[in-house]
Amino acid sequence: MAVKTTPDILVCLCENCVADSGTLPRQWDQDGCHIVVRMLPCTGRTDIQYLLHAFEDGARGVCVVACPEGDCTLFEGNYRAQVRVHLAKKLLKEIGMKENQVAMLHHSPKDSTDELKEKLREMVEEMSGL
Amino acid sequence: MPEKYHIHTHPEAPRFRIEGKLGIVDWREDCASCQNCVKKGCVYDIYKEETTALHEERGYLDYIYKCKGCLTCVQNCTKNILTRVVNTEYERLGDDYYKPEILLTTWFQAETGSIPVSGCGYGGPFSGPGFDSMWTDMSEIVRPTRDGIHGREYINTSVDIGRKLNHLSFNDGELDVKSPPIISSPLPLMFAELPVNWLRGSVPGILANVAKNLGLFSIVRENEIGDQDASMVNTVIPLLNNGSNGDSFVDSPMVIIPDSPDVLNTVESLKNAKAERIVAVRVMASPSVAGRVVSLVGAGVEVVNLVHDRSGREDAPDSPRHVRDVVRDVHGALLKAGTRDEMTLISSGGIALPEHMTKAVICGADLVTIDIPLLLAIECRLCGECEHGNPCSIRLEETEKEYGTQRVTNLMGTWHNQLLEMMGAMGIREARRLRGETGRCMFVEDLEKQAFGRLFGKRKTDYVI
Amino acid sequence: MNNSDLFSFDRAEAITRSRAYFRPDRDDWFPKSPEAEGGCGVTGFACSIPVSGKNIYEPSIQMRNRGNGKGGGIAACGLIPEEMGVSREVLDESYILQVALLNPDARGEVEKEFVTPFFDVQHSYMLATVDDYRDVPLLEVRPPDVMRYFVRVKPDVLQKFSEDKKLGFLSPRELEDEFVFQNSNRINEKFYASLGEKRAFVLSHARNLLILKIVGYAEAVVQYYQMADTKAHVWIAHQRYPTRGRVWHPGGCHPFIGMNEALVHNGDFANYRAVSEFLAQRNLYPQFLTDTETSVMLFDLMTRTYKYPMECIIEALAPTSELDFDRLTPEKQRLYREIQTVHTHAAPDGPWFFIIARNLAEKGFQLVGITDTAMLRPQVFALQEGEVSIGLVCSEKQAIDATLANLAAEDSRFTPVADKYWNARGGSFTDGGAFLMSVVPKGDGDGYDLITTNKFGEPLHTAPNQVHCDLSAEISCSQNSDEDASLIEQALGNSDSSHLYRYIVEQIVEMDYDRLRWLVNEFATAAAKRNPLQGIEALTLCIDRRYPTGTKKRSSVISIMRQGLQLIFDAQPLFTTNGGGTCRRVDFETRDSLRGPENDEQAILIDAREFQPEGRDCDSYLSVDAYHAGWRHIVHYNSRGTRFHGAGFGPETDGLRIDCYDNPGDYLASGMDGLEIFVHGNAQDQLCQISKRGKLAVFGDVGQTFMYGAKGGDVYIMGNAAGRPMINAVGRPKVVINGTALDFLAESFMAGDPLNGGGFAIVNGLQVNDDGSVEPLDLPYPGSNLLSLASGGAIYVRDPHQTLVDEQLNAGMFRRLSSDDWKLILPYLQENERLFNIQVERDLLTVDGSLRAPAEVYRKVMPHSDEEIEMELEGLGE
Amino acid sequence: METPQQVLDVPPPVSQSGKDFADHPDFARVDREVRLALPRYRNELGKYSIHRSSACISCGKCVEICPNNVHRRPEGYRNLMRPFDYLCSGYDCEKTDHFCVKACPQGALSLSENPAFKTLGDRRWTPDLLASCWMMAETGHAPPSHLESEIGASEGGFDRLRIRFPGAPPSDLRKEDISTEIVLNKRDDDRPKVKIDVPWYGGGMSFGSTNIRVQLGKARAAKAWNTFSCTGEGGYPDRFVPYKDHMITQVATGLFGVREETIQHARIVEFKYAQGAKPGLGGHLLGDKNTPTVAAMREAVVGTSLFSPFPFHSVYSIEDHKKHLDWIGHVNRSTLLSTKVSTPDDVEMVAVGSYCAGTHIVHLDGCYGGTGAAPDIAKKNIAMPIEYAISNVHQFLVDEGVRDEVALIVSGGVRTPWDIVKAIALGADGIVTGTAEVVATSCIRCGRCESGRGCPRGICTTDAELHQVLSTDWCTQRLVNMYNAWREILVDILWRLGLDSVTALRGRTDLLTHLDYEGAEEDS
Repeated sequence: MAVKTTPDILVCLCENCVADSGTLPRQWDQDGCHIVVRMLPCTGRTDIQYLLHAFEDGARGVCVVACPEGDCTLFEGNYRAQVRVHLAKKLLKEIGMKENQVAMLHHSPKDSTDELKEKLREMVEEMSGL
Repeated sequence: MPEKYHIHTHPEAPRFRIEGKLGIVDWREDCASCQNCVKKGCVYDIYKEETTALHEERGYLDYIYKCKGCLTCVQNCTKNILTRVVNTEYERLGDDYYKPEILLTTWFQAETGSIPVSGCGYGGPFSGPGFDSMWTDMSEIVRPTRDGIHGREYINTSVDIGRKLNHLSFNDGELDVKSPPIISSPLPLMFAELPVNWLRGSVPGILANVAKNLGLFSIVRENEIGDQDASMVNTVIPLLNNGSNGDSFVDSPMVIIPDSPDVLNTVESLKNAKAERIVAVRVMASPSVAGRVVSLVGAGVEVVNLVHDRSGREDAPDSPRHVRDVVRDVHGALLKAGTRDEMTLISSGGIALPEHMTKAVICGADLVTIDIPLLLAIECRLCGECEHGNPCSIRLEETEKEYGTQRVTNLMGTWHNQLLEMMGAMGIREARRLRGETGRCMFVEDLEKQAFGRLFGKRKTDYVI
Repeated sequence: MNNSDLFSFDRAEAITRSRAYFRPDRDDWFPKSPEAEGGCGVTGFACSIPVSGKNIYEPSIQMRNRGNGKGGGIAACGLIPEEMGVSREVLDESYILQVALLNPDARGEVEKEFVTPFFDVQHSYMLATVDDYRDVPLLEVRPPDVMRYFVRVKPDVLQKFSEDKKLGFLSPRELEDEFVFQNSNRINEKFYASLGEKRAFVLSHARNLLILKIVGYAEAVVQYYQMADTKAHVWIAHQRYPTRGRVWHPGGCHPFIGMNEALVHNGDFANYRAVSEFLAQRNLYPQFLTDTETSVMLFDLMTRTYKYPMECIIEALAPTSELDFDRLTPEKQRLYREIQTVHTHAAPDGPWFFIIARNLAEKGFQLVGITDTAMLRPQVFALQEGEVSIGLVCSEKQAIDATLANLAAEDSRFTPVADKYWNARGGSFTDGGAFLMSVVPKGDGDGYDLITTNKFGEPLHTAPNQVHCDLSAEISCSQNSDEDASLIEQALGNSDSSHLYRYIVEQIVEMDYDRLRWLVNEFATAAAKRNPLQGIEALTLCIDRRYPTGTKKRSSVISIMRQGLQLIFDAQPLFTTNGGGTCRRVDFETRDSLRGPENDEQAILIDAREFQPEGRDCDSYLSVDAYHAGWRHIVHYNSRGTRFHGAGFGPETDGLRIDCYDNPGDYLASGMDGLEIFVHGNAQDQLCQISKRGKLAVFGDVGQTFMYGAKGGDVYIMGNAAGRPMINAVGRPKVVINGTALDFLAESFMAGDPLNGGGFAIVNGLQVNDDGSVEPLDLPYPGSNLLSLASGGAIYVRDPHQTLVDEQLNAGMFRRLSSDDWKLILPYLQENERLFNIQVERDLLTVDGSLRAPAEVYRKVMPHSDEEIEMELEGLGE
Repeated sequence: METPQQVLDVPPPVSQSGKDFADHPDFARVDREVRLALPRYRNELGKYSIHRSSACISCGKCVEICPNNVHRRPEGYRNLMRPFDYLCSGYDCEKTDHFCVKACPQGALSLSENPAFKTLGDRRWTPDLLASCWMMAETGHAPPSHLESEIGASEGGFDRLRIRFPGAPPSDLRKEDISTEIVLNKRDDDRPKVKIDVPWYGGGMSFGSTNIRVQLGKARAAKAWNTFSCTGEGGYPDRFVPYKDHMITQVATGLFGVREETIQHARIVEFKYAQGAKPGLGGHLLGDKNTPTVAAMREAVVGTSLFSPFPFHSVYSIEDHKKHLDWIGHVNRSTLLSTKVSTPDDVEMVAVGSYCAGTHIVHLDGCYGGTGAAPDIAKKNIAMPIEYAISNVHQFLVDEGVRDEVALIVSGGVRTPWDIVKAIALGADGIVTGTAEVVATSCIRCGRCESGRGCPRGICTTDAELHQVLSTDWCTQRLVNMYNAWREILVDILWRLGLDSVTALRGRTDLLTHLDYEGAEEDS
């Protein structure tokens, strides 16, 4: 059973996006929200139910970070993740929540991990506004 | 003579998810939801949790890294939508000495209390640096093996610590010489003092408790010894700071003082304070350590604690030697000085697995000290967060006492059994006879010279040890 | 420390310092030995009168298959001055320095550099040998010439030696001993160890003790160096089985010389390096690099340099451990704890068994046998006391009997059967696993007594005031011959073969040897013609059973009965001669003439003499052919260690009966499936392995790993079982052991539930004395491990005084005997009574005189069945 | 003197007795012929994966041009089957004219490395070696070139040895004349001169731990190739009787299932002193694995845990060992005696000691050999790797002058025909296959053989349900194919070395180089 702290923003990060040498903190606080990173073997593993469950637990935003298109180690993982994030956006709109509470980022393991942190920081800034 | 020493273990499940090595990823969209889905056929029933995890969202990924890697589901799925991945978290565990396999097997042993047994042969590299560059001997037809682990024959793993006489002397049948004070440990190992950043919460208490229960000794820095009750006193060995007179630890069985230029008179003053108390000198391993140890022992020091760094290396500018070479060097020098039998040599540092303990004793140490494996037993992941001052991801300091005690006891139980397995295989039934018995082990560089050197001439590069 | 021990402590330091120059200059102090060996055959005996070298000949031949002809050696102690060509005074006082010259011209250099400058040579000669070594059978390598010098150290040399080495503490004799020891070390260093090619080495340098060894069998030493007629009190011999190294010189062979003792050993050390390191710190460095050399160096260090009492030396070599340690007295525990702290790490680990011949100067001579704590090497001790006494130690019992038979032929004061045979229990609190046979000079100056003691000094005796029979004397016609004659008629008249036995039991106490021999002789000659099978059965009963024999030694009575049997056997017709009768005889010459039984022939008698111990020419090989030819009753006699009796017959051999006399060898009845086999005497090792069905009865003791991996079979043992009986037995074996076992009984027993078809063993813990009386042993089961790690079966131990303790168990538990248990084992105890006359009521159920209920006498030991232990053991994985 | 009546309930005999099999003569018949033995799973793991996107219009172009039969369209179907990408030779194909990805008009095909393939195997059995073994077992011929089938990644021993091929192979030597026979009885005693057609035989896998169908498959493959397989420690099931001329029976330290009857069946009796992977340690078969059939075989009682001790408790010296050999030689007068030992520090002494004791075959089992269950500490730390043991023992026997009187057979970490050549060149007469045979029947070395219900893939298990997945015929064919592939590769290597027989290769260390030693040109 994982550590039960309710994240405000949940980041589903594909393990293969992080360069081997890079280390990424697992949880930190920024702009008043508590951000938790959940490592996934591949973003193809994200299920719409998991994304929606995060909202049920009170998260204000979910971000999926996948490898750049065509560069997924499992060949089609990030493509499937895009389909699911798109579907999740549609569902959020139907129940009246803002579409951009679910976001998707692409990051290549070749770029440095700091860039990734920078992208995440921007995304959190944007999300914290909602 | 202690009665048959046996550590009773009892399974103790981990509190946090173990970083498994292999996981399964599937594209659920393409699933044809066959009636006899391969997930139902999993022999280890891994997917049973998947259905429940989907309903109550509780870290749904917990189950996927429990996969045993038998590939039956991946290869049988009619739509071929399952594939296997290696958990990169697993590969980032520990460091280059404490490899992920070491953490995983230590966690297994701390959980089950039984020695890890698995099928198929050894899959690792042919040889490796440090203790991986030596094999222990086995004996079959000529020397009998002792089958201690199944309890057929009693293999005694206790060792004596302190100064010993070169020989006894009798006067018409009566023993007329009194041998110096001796303390005996049931296993050739001691608990070393905890590295600083693990001195948090219940951790020191747990280790002291296990040492007391199992009759093992644990080294604790002088200023960290709080008020201990009577039962703790005879298993705690204070590590005195430089220049301390050790008066407040009069009835400890042994004390350790760091080496320093005038260490001899400190030893003398401590001995005068209490002759019954054994005084050990802690020496840092270095290229010239052998001479220093011989001179110390010549001057009457009873116990020498040879300290290496965490990955078992001496501190030397280039190509530092490993425990296996430093200990052999010190043991050989003392032999030639004729004083090896009269003192006790304790080697610290670089002992990550039970085989390292056995190999260090074969190389010449009487016993070893361990620290990191004990922390791994209470689920530490060597993630290094605490070393950078960040909060520990599994909150080690809040581990309950009974839980931690059982975990470490389980680990000591498996280390004892694996020591018995190795000694049994080489046909030795006394740990005291294992010390320095390099006749019962093989070093890779010797085997290479003897077998391949004869065929292929000289090596291009020396063997990496 | 008071000053006397200051004196002895410094004394040892001084001697060690004096050897400092032994330290090798090269930096690798522990070279790997070019040679290595497996186990071997060792034998030794100590006799109150000097006996000739021929007699060490016989046991060595018997154990030839324990060696491979690459190494053999003997040592003799307590010699005869005349045979050595010196006076009594010279023999007692001077050292016999023997140098083996691997190449002859080394002699000059050795003498010039190491003999003439230091020694007054009273007498010296080159040992006489046979002209051509090839005349000696099985000798392929020419033994080295041996120079023998009788020497004393020159006083001035001794004086200078004492000053240089600051050895003022030592008595003159100790000083001289030390000088001779160091001088021999220097000789070996110069002529053997250091230079590449080996030119000479010191064989021995003790007083009144010499060693000879060659590349060949031990008996070849006696023949080549013409020692057959040389007499000595103590002889030891060793057959070597080296498996490594091109052996062309006897340097690495046993025995090895310490200072005043010679040591042979069969076994191998697991910690040779640790022992060498212990010696290195005391300035002692092996030069021949074998386990035996380090053993004798350890022994000499502890006797001469440290002057330990014998008990402490044995404790240092074979430390007491486990339950035996707990049963010692508190002060002995303290003493042994001190000894173990200093010496355990250098105590030899592994299977080993030392036989040591020692010269104790004025206190006489001594033979010592020490076995390792795990009792992994076969060892048998034997003793014959009377007008002339002899103590023997050997790897196999058959070699002891061969020696006694040889001695008896030469001197009628010996009989072919010893009075007492026993095994030592290594590292035990009962006998300490060691026995010392000391040849002590009598008070009045001439002649010696033989005193046998165990590690703790407790003496060991055979039945007192009994006398041997002189088998070589003529049998005169006894006065009440007519009464005996009529008895013979009756015995042969009816079909009851126990008629003679009952008569003998009544009459024997008053009978003198003459009458007994006449009676047996007459009965045998009559039975041989009229009814040989019944005659054989009658005399066998007299051999198997124990009964009071008055002042006659039981061993002599047995020899007489055995001669009667021999008479019947020899009278039966060979295959090559015609003639009817119920028996046919076959021996080595006529073994090819074997054919099936015709008309009323029932039994085939196989005379095992000259048969090989194993292979095509083994008598048990012939018995398998006999079975396939149709014989259903096979008798083996005159067997001397030939092996595999009752084995190799294949499945379903019901109806076959085999009788084995004298010394059947190892692996008897292994794999039996339905046959019945009776051993009329003691049996050796590895009996009844993987037996499936059938019956075995042994009228004596059995050796190591009896019923190893047995699947079934009903087995009755009159005496004791040695180490590891019934280990790994499965299925449903049913065993009655009337004596006890050394240790590890029924380890890993997996024989299901005895109450429905499973297996069990009954241990009565009794001793049947020579006079037939049955008395309980002080401990029914002294071993530290009983039924350890078993998952099935049960052991019923007769333990009325509840001596068995929990520490002896490992995953086992005690249970009260239930009525079903008693119903199950009673029939076996009744069969046991029928076979051995150990009666259920009189001997088993009566305790201190009063009859008890079975549940108060027997205790049941069975595996711990509950899940907790199973789970813990399961955790250990396959 | 009748004995007391015993209450006996003998466990029921094994359902199909040897007699049943003898009655169906055809069942016992088996031949060397190579037939395609398709993998048992639907998705065999290959090095590369081919993806067909929805753009495919089933034109069938790829089906025509692919030589490896990756793309298939069964008769009467319009759509193509999912590509059998384990047969694809991957990027090597780019340079050729039959590269399906380029040829596809719609560009529907794409080629990539198979990510799951890299998670397979370990440093000793790399994914490529596993795939090569599967391909050999399937096709019966050398594995495709895109797989590295010669060396593993253990950075030592065999993996650093290379074979030194001469410039050009001799012109007159024909591959058909090359003999791969070896003689197992080199002593001049009166026992039969047993010969086997290939320089290897199957290792022992005990009844009670292994699927009877795998054991029968090994036995039948041994009969087909006139070599041997081994019963292992668990006793001699009646179903082996039809193959008794090709079954070595094992006498192990627990003496389980050893009966004079089974010893008399065998042409070779093997004394199992030790197993390379867990030298010096006994074994422990769990109570619940001791099923009625296993109990009947081991003559034990159902449900009891069975412990086999480590040493033969009756053998503590070489001359005890001699007695042990003489005993079996007495029970079976025509059998050969093999002594299986692991590789202690003084392995030469044990080998020559066994020779002196009368053994015909000295079988050394190295520490990196396979096992069904062994403590991890034993596999990695105890005893010497086989490569050192072979050269030491061979040289020592030559020095003692007895090398040509004893057959030196080695095992433990011999994975491919290349390893066999290296082992024989180092001085062995022949080898024993262990893990290779099990990998041929679809083992992936996941190491789960002994936990719970046994092998999840049905190989080392007696679980009623799990062991149904394999069939005896399939196992037989896989092994027959692998033996054929091995022999072809072996003959090819011998041909390139210019040697006319495998015995000529023995001891030819001059044909080997070691990359870490001077005089070895860098790896190509």
